[in-house]
Amino acid sequence: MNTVRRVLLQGAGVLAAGLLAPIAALAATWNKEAFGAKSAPDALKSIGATHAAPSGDVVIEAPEIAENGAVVPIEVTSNVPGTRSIAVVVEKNPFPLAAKFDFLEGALPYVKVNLKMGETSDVRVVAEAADGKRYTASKNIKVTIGGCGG
Amino acid sequence: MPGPMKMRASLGQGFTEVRVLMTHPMETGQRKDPQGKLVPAHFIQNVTVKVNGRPVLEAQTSQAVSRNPVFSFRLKGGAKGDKIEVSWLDTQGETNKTETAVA
Amino acid sequence: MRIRRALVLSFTAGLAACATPATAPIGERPPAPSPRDLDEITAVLKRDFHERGQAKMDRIQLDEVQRACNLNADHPPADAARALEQAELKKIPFPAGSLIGDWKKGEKLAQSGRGAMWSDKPGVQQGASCYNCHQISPKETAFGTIGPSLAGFGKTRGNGAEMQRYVYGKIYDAKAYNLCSQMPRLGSSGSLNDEQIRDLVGLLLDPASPVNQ
Amino acid sequence: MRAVLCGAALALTIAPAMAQKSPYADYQRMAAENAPVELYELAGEEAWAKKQGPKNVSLERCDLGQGPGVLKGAYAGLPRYFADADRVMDLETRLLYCMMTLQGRAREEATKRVFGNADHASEMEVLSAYIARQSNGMPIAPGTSHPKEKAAYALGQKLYFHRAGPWDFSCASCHGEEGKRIRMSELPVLYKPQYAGPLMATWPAYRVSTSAFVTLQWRINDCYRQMRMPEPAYASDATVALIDFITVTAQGTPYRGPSIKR
Repeated sequence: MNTVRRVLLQGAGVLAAGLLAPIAALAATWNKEAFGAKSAPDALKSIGATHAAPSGDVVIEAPEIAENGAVVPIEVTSNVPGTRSIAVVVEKNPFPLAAKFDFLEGALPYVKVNLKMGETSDVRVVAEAADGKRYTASKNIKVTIGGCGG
Repeated sequence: MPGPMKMRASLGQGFTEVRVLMTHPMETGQRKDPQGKLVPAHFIQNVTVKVNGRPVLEAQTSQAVSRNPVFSFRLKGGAKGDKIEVSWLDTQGETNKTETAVA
Repeated sequence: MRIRRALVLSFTAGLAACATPATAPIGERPPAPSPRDLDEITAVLKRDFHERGQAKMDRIQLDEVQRACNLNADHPPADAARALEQAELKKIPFPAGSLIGDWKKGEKLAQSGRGAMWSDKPGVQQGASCYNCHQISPKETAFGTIGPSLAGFGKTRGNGAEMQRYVYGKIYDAKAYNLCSQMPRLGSSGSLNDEQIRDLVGLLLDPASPVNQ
Repeated sequence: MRAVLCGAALALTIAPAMAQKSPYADYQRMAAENAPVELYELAGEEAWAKKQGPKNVSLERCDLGQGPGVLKGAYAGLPRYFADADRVMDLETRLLYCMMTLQGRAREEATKRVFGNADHASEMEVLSAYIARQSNGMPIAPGTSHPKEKAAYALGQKLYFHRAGPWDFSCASCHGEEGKRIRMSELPVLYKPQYAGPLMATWPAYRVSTSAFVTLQWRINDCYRQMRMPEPAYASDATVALIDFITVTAQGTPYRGPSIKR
């Protein structure tokens, strides 16, 4: 257990230093390239979603306007048959890929999560079908400044 | 030591709804503390959901997930008493998990 | 002194005329407090509040303007209000020459909601809180609506010496122009200095400021 | 196409003052559904049962107005007059009283850290979360008949409209007129039931902008900070009176907290 922990810590240290080193095999996968991408096109490319087809089967429920960017609730449902994964990309965030969910046998392609948004942005969701095809939808969410600023 | 987690799993129409709360700072690495020093990045990277010991959902997450993450998932079918386990792993190698039975 | 007596008298007369209860029913504004009510409230504040950081206990003492506005629910008799406004106006130290400062610095001040709180460092964390209540530059869409829109202010009103003086004075002491205005007296309260107020004048009046684009 | 969309978006940004329904309604509903308040409720449950203080007892015998240890509906019935203390008390003031009497703790120790932060919520905050939850669904019904309850309401109302301090602010300077905003935040007119009701139905709350759980005593304290006033003492008659005034204005509204705030 201690060894695992130490290896993971080293992995995190390397990650923080910005070097490319594979995280120990014992750790769960975390797509460093995709999560490290600094633009939406790069992030989409690294998850193979550059040519994702717009689809009404990818349903995003989120507020049009958020009172605070620190917590923006987003609910995603994929009606794409055989959805294997759902990725959520906040296009204007410094690191646009926010999360990726892989659904194994037994889970429905649905997730609800709170995200941080640095500014008003399109939020893009990419669903991956069983055959590897990608489908996408996006929604613009406005982030506002409130309060006295004290 | 990681802060507490809280989970609820309840039967819906043909699915099981799982809602899980995690105590975690989810630091982006871009925030400054009151002294003006950058707070290093520290966030959950992996979340795994298991039903009766079998993984059904694996999530990779970034610093864009809000502090004290709240996730809702839906599992196919399900029955009262099914054992749901959710665990996480963060950038510092810290982990935590919680278990509940479907109610 | 005479002003104060006049205000008190006008209130007392009002009280005798309608004998209003001290507490308003739910959902209604209460009647203006009596001088005794004001003393009672100040005594409560003295007992229950304490100084912290730059927020000292002298801040709970009411000046003539605050007394007049409190005693008359922000609608003092016109004559008394005018006299107090004149007295405030006399206290504004208008500088000579152009009052148009650096609008870019003005914009920063207008954006900042800091200053004068117990949590602020005196003299360091100063802001003017303008956007909290006013629309100003069209680039800033997150603006408040307690005060009127100031968009295009210089373009529509001109920026001659008279207008510069008015804007400077209004920021320095809003109560010199409208006794019970909700706008703080940013100069007389010591929250902003001369240079900062000029920068704000620049923000509103400089033709190059985004406000006037 | 894009220009049309942008125009519509802009209209939405400017419209809130006039809109019937708040543009933030969807945000507030979804954020409330997805709020991490249960984490604080869990911690509060532990704090309620934790033996501490010179007498080494828990708060489980604390009488919040419905009898010793009764939590159901207790929060919805506060503030109210307590004969044992001969005072009107809100939840936090009453908890402090129980800490001092039941547990034998000194006021100074019990109030040393009443307002926590994102990393570490305070004992008062987690207790408030836990106790408030047990009034969820019940109508807000503070005490209004005892002379001291009437006096608290009257004092709160006077304080609400009292202008003072270097910036000449009263609570009503910002919360006095309908349809106004500070930046993009809509300002509830808290002396009117239609605004006080929905607001008081959701305190205490997880505050998104600071990722911290906050209470009504904190809210009043922070308003006075931003009004540029000196600091009100925690659980003082002044803060209790303001909480009482707004809660009485909100009476009858079903309580649906603890919830979430901007």
